[in-house]
This record gives sequence, C-alpha cells and structure tokens, in this order.
Amino acid sequence: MTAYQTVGTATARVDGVDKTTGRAEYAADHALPGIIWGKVLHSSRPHARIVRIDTTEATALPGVRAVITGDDIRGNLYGRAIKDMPVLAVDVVRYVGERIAAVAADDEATAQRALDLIEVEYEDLPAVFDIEEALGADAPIIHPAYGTYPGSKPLDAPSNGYHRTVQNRGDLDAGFAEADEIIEHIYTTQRQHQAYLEPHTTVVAIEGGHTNVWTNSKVPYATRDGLAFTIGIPADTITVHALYIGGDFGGKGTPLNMPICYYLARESGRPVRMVSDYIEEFLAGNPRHATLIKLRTGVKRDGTMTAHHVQFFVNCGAYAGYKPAGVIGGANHAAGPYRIPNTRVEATQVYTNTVPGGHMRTPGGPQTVFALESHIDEIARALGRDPYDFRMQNLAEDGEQNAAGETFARVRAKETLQAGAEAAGYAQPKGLHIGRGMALGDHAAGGGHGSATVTLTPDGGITVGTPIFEQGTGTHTTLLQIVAEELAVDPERVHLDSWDTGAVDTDSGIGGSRGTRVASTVGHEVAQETRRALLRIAAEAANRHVDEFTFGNDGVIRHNSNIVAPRSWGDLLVATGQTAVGHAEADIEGRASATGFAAQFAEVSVDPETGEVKLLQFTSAHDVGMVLNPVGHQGQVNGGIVQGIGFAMMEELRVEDGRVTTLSFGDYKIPSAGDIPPLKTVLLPSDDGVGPYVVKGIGENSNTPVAAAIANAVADAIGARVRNLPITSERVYRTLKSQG
Amino acid sequence: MKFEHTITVDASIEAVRTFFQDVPAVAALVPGIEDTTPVDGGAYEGKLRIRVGPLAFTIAGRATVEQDADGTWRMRGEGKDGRIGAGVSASLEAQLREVTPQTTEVQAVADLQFSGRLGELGQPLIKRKADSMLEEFTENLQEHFRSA
Amino acid sequence: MSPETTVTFHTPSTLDEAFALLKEHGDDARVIAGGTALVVMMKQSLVVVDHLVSLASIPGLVGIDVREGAVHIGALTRHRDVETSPIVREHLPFLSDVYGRVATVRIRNSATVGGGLAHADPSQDPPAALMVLDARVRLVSPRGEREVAVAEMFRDYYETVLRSDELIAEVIVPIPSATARTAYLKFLPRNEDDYATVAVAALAEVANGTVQKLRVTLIAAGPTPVRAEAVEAALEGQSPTAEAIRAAADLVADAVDPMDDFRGAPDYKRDMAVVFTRRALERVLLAQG
Amino acid sequence: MQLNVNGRTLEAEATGLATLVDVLRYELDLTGTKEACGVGVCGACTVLLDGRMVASCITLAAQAQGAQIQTIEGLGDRELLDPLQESFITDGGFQCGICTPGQLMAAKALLEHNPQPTEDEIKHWMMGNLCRCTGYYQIIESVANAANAARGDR
Repeated sequence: MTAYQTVGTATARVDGVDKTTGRAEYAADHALPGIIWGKVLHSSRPHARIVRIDTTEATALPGVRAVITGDDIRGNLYGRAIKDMPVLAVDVVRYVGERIAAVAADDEATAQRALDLIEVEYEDLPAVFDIEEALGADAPIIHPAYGTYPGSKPLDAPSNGYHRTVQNRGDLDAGFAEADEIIEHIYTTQRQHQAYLEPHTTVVAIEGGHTNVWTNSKVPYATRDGLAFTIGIPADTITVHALYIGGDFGGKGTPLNMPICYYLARESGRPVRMVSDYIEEFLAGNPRHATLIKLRTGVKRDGTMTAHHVQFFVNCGAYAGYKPAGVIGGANHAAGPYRIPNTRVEATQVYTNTVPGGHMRTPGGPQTVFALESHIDEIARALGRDPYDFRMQNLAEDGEQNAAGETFARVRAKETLQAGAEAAGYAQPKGLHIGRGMALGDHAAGGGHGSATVTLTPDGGITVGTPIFEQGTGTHTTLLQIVAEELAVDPERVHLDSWDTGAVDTDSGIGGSRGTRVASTVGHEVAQETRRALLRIAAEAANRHVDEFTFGNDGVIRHNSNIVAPRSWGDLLVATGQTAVGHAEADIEGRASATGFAAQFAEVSVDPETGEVKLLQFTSAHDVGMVLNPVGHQGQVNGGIVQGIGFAMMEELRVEDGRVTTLSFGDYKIPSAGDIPPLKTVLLPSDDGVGPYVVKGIGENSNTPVAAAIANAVADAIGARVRNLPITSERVYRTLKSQG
Repeated sequence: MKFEHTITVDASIEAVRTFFQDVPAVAALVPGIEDTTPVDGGAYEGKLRIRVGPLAFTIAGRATVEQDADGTWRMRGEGKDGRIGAGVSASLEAQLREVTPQTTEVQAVADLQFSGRLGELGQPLIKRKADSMLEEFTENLQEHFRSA
Repeated sequence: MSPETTVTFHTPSTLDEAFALLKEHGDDARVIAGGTALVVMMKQSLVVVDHLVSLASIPGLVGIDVREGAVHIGALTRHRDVETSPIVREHLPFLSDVYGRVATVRIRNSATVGGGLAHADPSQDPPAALMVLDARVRLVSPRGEREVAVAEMFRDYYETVLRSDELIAEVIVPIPSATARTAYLKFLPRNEDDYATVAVAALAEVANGTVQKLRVTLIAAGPTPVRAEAVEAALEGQSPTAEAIRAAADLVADAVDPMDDFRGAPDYKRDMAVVFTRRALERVLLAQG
Repeated sequence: MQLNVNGRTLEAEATGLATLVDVLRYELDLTGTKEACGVGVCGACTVLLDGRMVASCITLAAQAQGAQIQTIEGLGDRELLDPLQESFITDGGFQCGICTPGQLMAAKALLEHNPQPTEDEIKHWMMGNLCRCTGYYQIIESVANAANAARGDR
C-alpha cells in the first residue's frame, strides 16, 4: 500500500471548532430581518374527503400574515421521483399527519394559535393500514389516479401495490425439487425514525425574482430542482444556501415543509422560517419502512442450498414521493452473499393510509438482512448444523455469483466472518441463558456526480470548495485530507468552503455510502488539476514548457527532476503573485466493483422469567480497503451499530389505527449512553477498494446486520426465535411461553 | 378510540327504552356533561367538562340522537374546546337486549375521535379518563334504575 | 415554542400571596414548581392558562432536616438535592437511591419533590419509596394544614386528594428501624432512560425468623401507585420461606391494573409485577448479609 | 426581563411562557444552544443554571431570572478552547454537531463536581444527552480524555 502523510491518519475535523463552540450555523439558526414563523396543520384522519376547510378565524387573528390550503396551490405535485403528493392536501387526506393547511405569523405562538382556529370538516373513507389489508381484493384504492402522476408507470389494474419487480435466476422450481428440505418463514420489521436530533427546518426568502432557501438537505441540487418543478419556475431562480446539517441517516433528502414554506413566503411577502417540532417529525416525517418478508429456501441434507425465494413487501405509507427512486430497494439483500443457483426475488411496494416512508441508512437493508440472516440460522439449526459452519459452507467466493446474481472483485466474506468469530470468542464455552449470534452483510459503495475546486493564493490561503453540505459524516474532512496530502501541507492550513447551489451545474449530494467514494475520487482529481495549474505557473515563470516540470509528493516542483527555485509551490505563488485554481468533476456510475463485508457477533444474556435481553458484548468485523480517517471511520462503525441496536431492541414508530402514537422521545426510545455494550471492532484492510485511495463504504455496513446478530444470539440463548422486530422483552417472553 | 361496554340494569327493556328517549336525563348521568338543551330536529347542545390532572377542557358541541323501533340508540356529536383547539367527534350506539323480564343488557359501542394537539398527544390521558367516565356512567345508570 | 404569549408569571413571596393568586384565578392558573411536566404540557397546548404561580420565591419550602425521628423535606427541594443530601444519605440511603433513579440528572436538577407528588404521574419512582417508608405530606391551605399519608394521596390517574386550594409544604419521612431492609427494582427492558415497565419497592423488618413488618408498593402498575396490602398481609407474622414468598408475590396480580402502552401489554406487565415483587421480597426477606 | 448569561446581564423581551431556549436563541441571538426533542429528554438544549445543568427547552426564561446562566458561547472560543472542546475535536466526540453544545455543557457540569469520573460515571451522567451519530463511545472517550488532560495525563 502507498504510504501517506495525512490520508489514513487521524485528522481533526475541519468543522471541529465551529461545532464545539456553538458557532456552526444550522438552518434554524439563520436569522433574517423581518422573518416570521410558519406552521402546518396536519390531518387527524387516515383517509377522508375534505368537505370544507374554514380559515376565517385564523386569517382574522392579529399577527397572522398568510394562511394557505390545498385549494390555493391545486395541481402542484411534489415528490422526488414519483410526484404523487400535493404540497397541501387537495380534496382528500390519505394519512393522519398529512399536511392540509399552513399559517405564517409574526411569532410561533400566534402561528400555533391560528392553526387551532382552522376548522376542517371530514367525511371518512375506508382506510387500510397494513400490507395484507392494502393488497386485499376489497381494499380501497388509495391512489386511483396513480398512472397520471409524473414519474409513475401506469398499472394494468388499479392496485395499492403500485410497483412490483421480479428477478429470476436459474430454475426455481427445479431447485426446490432437488432439495431435501424446504424451509419457510415470515419476518416483519417495524417503522424506524432516523431520529437525527435536528428536526427538518426551512427558511425561505423571496427577493426580487429570486428564491433563497436555507434548508437541511443532504441533496441540495435535487432539492432545488424538486422545488422548481413543483412551483413551475426555472431552477436557476432558486438558490439553496450552504449550511451544516444536524444529522441525516437518509432522512434529510426530503425537505418536508420546504414547498409549503415557499408558498407562505410568497403569500406573506416576508421571509418565513419553519422548524418542525419533534411531534411533527414523528407524526409526519419520512421514516424507515415497515416490511413483511417471506423467505423460502430449499436445502440438501449436506447443507447445499438449491433454491431461494424472496417475497419482499414494503409498507410505503400514503405516498411514494419521499423516496428518491419512488421505491425501496434492498430486496437483493434477502438473497444474500450465498451460493444459491436458483433464486427469485420479488419486491412489492404497497400504498397504505399511514405516514409515508422515506430513506434511512441502507433503505431496505436492515429489514432484509434481519430476515435473511435469521432465516439462515434457522436453516442451519434445522439441519443440526452450527450457523457459523453452515455459512462458511455456503458463502460465495471470489469469482462466484451471489444469490442475487451479482459478482464482485476479491470477495472476502469468509475471511471477515472468521476474523469476527475469533475476536468475539464465538467458540468459547458459555453460561446458562447466554447466547451468541452472528450476521453478515455487505454493501458496495454507490456512485454519483461530484465536484470540487481548490484555490491557492499567494498569501498562503488554501481553500477547497465543495457542493456537499456536511451532514455529519466528515466528507468535508476527507476532501481536506486528500488535498493536504496531495499538496503536501498540514491539513490545518486547508480551509473549506461549502458552496450554495448554482456554484456548479449539479451534484448528487450524500447517500448510498457514496460520500467517501465520490469525495476521494473528486479530491484526488482536483488535487491533480491544482498541481497542473501550479506547474503551468512554474513553467510560465521560467518561460519553459509545462511538460518539463513535475510535482513531487513532497510539494516540491522539479524541472527535469532537478529542484528549481522557488522550491515549494507556496514560494512560487509568493514569487509570482499568482493564484492557482484547480477544478474537477467526476461522474461515477453505478455500484462499486468491490463490496465491503461486515460480520457482526452479538453476545446476550436472556432472563427467561422476564424476556429481558442484555447485550453483553458486540463485535464488528469489517473488510475495509483503506481507511482514510481512522477516528471518523470508527465513528461510523460505532454509530451504525448503536442505531442497529435501537432498531433491534427498542425503536418502533408505532402506528395504531393509522395514527402514530409514539410522538416524543419519551415514548420513542433510542439508545442512550447507558445502553451501549462493550464493543470490539476488527478491521481487515486491503487494497481491494475502489478509486485512487482504494476505499469502501462504511456508513451502511456497520448498521445492517445488527438486528439479525442479536436475534440469532437470543435464539441461541434460549431457543426462542423472534421473527418480528423489535425484539422486546415482551416478545421474547411471549415466544418462550408459546413454546411451553 | 373505540370503547365497548356491556351494562346490565335492573329494569325491563321497555323501561330502559323509555328512559333512553329522555336525552337530557341520560346525559345527566354522564359525568362532566352539563347544560344539555334540545334544539331543533332531534339535536341537542351541551358542554362536556373533563379534567385529567393538569389538563382541563370544556367541549361545547352539538349532538343528534336517533332511536330505532327495537330500541337501538344512536348518538353522533361534534364539539370543540376553543381554548385548546381540541375538537372531538363522537358516536355512540347502544343496543338493548332483554336478559330477564326485569333485567336488560345495554351493549354500548363508542368511538371517539380527537383533533388538534389533544388528538395527537392527549390520547393516553384521555383514554384512561374515558374509561373511568364510562364506568361511572354505568354505575349511575344502574343506580338510576335501582332507585327508580 | 410557546403557544400562548399572554401568560403572566407570578412570583409570590409568601404562601398567603400564593393562595390569594390561586383563589383569584381559579382554573385559569396553575402552580409551577420545577415545571418539568407542566411546561411540556403547556408547550403542547394541552394545558392553556393565563397565570402561572411560581412557588420558587416563597421562603421555607426548600431544605432537608431531621426532627423527631423523621426526615423533613421541603416541597420545593429538587430531586437531585434529595439524592445527594448527606442527611438523606445517612438516614434514608434507600430514598436517596430511589430519587437518583428518576429520569436523568438534568430533570432531577429541576423537578421538585412536591411538584412530582402533586403531578401524580403513576410512573414516577419516588412514591414507591415514600410509601414503603410510611411517609406523609403536610398540606397547607388558607384554611390551615393537614397531613396525609403518601399512600393515601393518589386518587386516580394524575389525580390526588389535594383540594384546589391546597399546596404540599413538605414531605415527612420517618426513619425506619436500623434492621429494616429495603429494595427497589425498576424494570427497564427497553432503555436506561425510559419509564419503568413496572417497578417494585419493598421494606421489611424480620426478627426471630418471622416477618414483623412488610411494605410492598408498585409504580407503573395502575392509574396510581399501588400498595400491595394482600402481599404484606400474607407474609407478616410468617416465616419468610421461598415458597411463602412465591405464594405471596402471586397475590400482586390482583392488586395491579396496568395500562397498555409502549412498555408492554397489561397482561405482560401483570406477570412482571409478580416476578419483580417476588424478587424484591427475596431481597428483603432472604439471603441476609 | 433581565437574564445573566455568561457573566453579562442581557435584556430580553419575553413573556411568561417563553422557554429559556427560545429566549436565548431568538431574542439574544445565542444560537449555540439547540432545541431538538422539546420535552427535556435529549439534552441538546442543556445549559447551566448556577452550575447545575438543566433542559432549557422545558425551563421558562422566567424561572431562570436571577440565576447565572452558562451556555456554549461561554465555554471557550477559537483562541482559547476548553479542554473538553479540544478533546471532542481530536477524539471524534461529535459528527453532525447538533447535540454537541449540550454534550459539552453536560460534560462541563460533570467535571466541575467530579473531575475524575470513571467510565460508568460518565455514561450515567451523560445518559440524558442523546446522540444519533457517534454511538457514544467517542463522546465518553472525549470526556475521559479531557479529564485526564486537566490532570496532566495528556
């Protein structure tokens, strides 16, 4: 591996001082003269016709500057891929929490008071809340006009199952015919909220013909374009301004109230700020989807898997508009990194009268990995095999296809699993009611469009400009490290400039573990461009051809391998008084050719009298490529695992009769500092990654297998198999009781 | 929020049916209901005061009552507390069944829907309260026939 | 952010001034102490009033001292101060521990002893401990004062026997005999900073192999804190064998009336009440030393 | 209304029900204090009142009158960072940064009364400061390292 100075070493984050002194600006901190507050009224019915909305009293309240309803902006559809969502409900509401009216007033209290004065008359319609109900023959069709929405593909017959994919490989029936045993299970997973601590926030100010937006969006260009589409104005009349984002985990790609905020600003003629409170976040955010997953696998007595049938159903809620692709992927993870020749993977996306789902850390991943990796354990147990040995037998190796038919370079599943097992003491003796379980996941980093500019000034200024808004994962610091490395300077000298939209044509933003992959490529490219710019300046100063100059990794410019004066590029700029600028764009398509594995091991104790599960230890082994910033990388591992623990054991955005009932952090519990287990991390570095610094993604991988590892450990401890998340003490208790 | 409750009272089905025609009298047995006054077309106006710990609200509203020949009694109402901005719409259906000539079973199914912040947040508090109100109504109703 | 802008925040400096304000504004006023519960409800528009009467400036409501075999805790004393008080740690270490189990340090720094009791949230920890310690509250009103046992003060969900003009002045906690053993078991299967699924406090005095005195209370097990008198009666005067304890603990099932929430269904909580009652009894009655 | 914030007496226009966090942020422009859960559970809004940490989202500004209020803006600045700020930067004690001011103020209160906390004491104390990014390990490490730095171990 190449030796680096800054890349690969713990580097203090570029946003450190801002964030630890309270000076970092987030959307809610943005102050403007004359700014007023916007608030939204949410539906209290899951499915109803709106007979009448009376805003008379609200409008008359002193201090109220604007009141809008769906009638005011009829026809303006919103959505990321499938535009199925009115900005404010028109004629009908489809979930409890749907936005139906909005108010802007001088202060937040007045806005809230005005909302209380709006009268809505509903006429209830039949509603469906879960997947089976919604697909039933008599189910009310939630979107009869589905085929007319921009971004949708018309259906053959009206259905709440608005999107279905089937992926066949080999001969499924023949595979099942070959099997000695066919094992079938159904797993369900709950809704999970991203629970970033910064709620969705938007500030809109319209000045002249230009719309300025401050919003916590991790995809600012897509946000700008989405708003432009909905309003019907050119994208270049909108600027989304750079800000820090207070946590994302997939949820900050959908700026929930942003279009409403625009209309309130337009109507009131004032800048408007909308800060969701956490009640609104839980009621009408864009949570991780609840799913139902049926797995059926054919296996021979010798442990060979012959056929595997995945049926993946997604409870999408009332709209598809919050999903970047209109659907949730992840179904392939329910096939897995195993050698199975005959597979069928079916995925059905289902509308229900519940809060629409959005994206969260590997959309579909933790759900399907929970199902598959629980199922694999169940198959192993059914055959009387140790789940570790059974996996070792069936994991696909280098050059082989996985069960979904994908082939990756240098597959390291077995090495990762083995390293995890050793670190976890998997084979060690254990006491009564103690269990160990494992789960394996893999994820190949996604692609996207990225860009960066480096500006070097004679006074020693080094600035990296980026269209990415820092949402916490440290992408800015990655860029900075690479530029410092390639220009051979102390990273503390590099300044970072986060751009407003419009600085470049487009940018993909953050998502799909693409951050490090795209940023490292772009960072490398822009550094090379900057080096070339410096060489041009050197050549010009010496009145020679640029090709005669080279830029060493020590930051020294050489002419035909001789050091020339001024020796360093910094001195060159001082001497010439010039500014060097490098700009690079990169378009990286598709999934990375290398995938990164995570093998996780949970050790639990279970109290059979209460069902209480205690996590005694957690081990996470990762096949990583090169790690650019060890502190940041470990932070992703730790954070991913703890979110996974929440998903596995405590978090559930409860929906009862279509109504979210966990409306505060008092009821929706996420792990606290008191809930974290001792953690062991094992990294298996290699040069098998992608891009100039051979990287792999880590943000998603650390999160997906956690729930399955814990479920398998619980089953190992007491023989009780919980197939429905979260694994609460009550579920374990009931499962134990039902087994007698 | 749905509630189901079966109440057995010591009275003939006919007596119960007759009593249920007197809406203000029935309403008077519901704890917290005040000022029930008939308006046009089988409709009534009234107030419901509820207090649960620090929460206190007064819902002013209007309800209509119908009674079928078999004694099935249906109420639909809507009201609002202007101060808190809480709205409630309620439906109640009570079916009568003769157990013995001197005992009647009242099977009541109630459905309450709240809007505003009370609908979003107050449900657990209200649910418990509604349960105990229904219980108190049951006792009051039984007591009414016992002393009648 | 605040839903009403017209609220007047009163800071009376005597109890009489406070009584006068409460009388004047009636239902349109609420008493505020630490405010940890009330402010949330007001922010959520569940409680809308024009007047808040703060007790913070009234002298004599804060402090902890020992008199006549009891620890006196002023109503405005904060949870954290009960938890860390050297007096409480010396005489009532059990109470100090239980106050230390409430929510998080941040909340304990604000929430007051009297405010917590008056709020009557059946999931709060302190009543469980106060009830097994036979604590009383001293109530004051313009009409005078009276004492009520903590075990008698909770009437219903979030409701107490306090009359509309009464305030809690102090909590009086008798110091138990030196031989008394105590236990508080808080079942937190979801998360360390959650409310209990169920929690049990127990206090026992055992002499000559028989149970002389036993107190068992549960929280999060019904609309009010529950004193399990049947369990106490089954063991008092008896020899505390494992079988007797088991049989007595089973009796708690009829004493509790748990609510359905995210922490469990009623039948599960009832089963857990039995398990944790048994475990608490074992702690205080068996395995001496 | 007068509030004493970070050693200075400031005038704020606020009525009876204004929460301390709102007055700090929107009246006094001290936006370093954040509001997240709004119900006193997450700790993002932590400030110190006379050295005791409280949730400023469920504390009325009126209740804070007369107290010495400390916010993140008073902890340290670019020129002279508090050892806690230094260790949060070097040890990965933050990612998105939204909970960080609250974490730092809570840690400050801890070290003031317990300069050498054990890992368990840190966990227990910081339990009411939720963080969704870090999984807490690096926050606990940051606090422990700041304590050690103050003792001269680092």
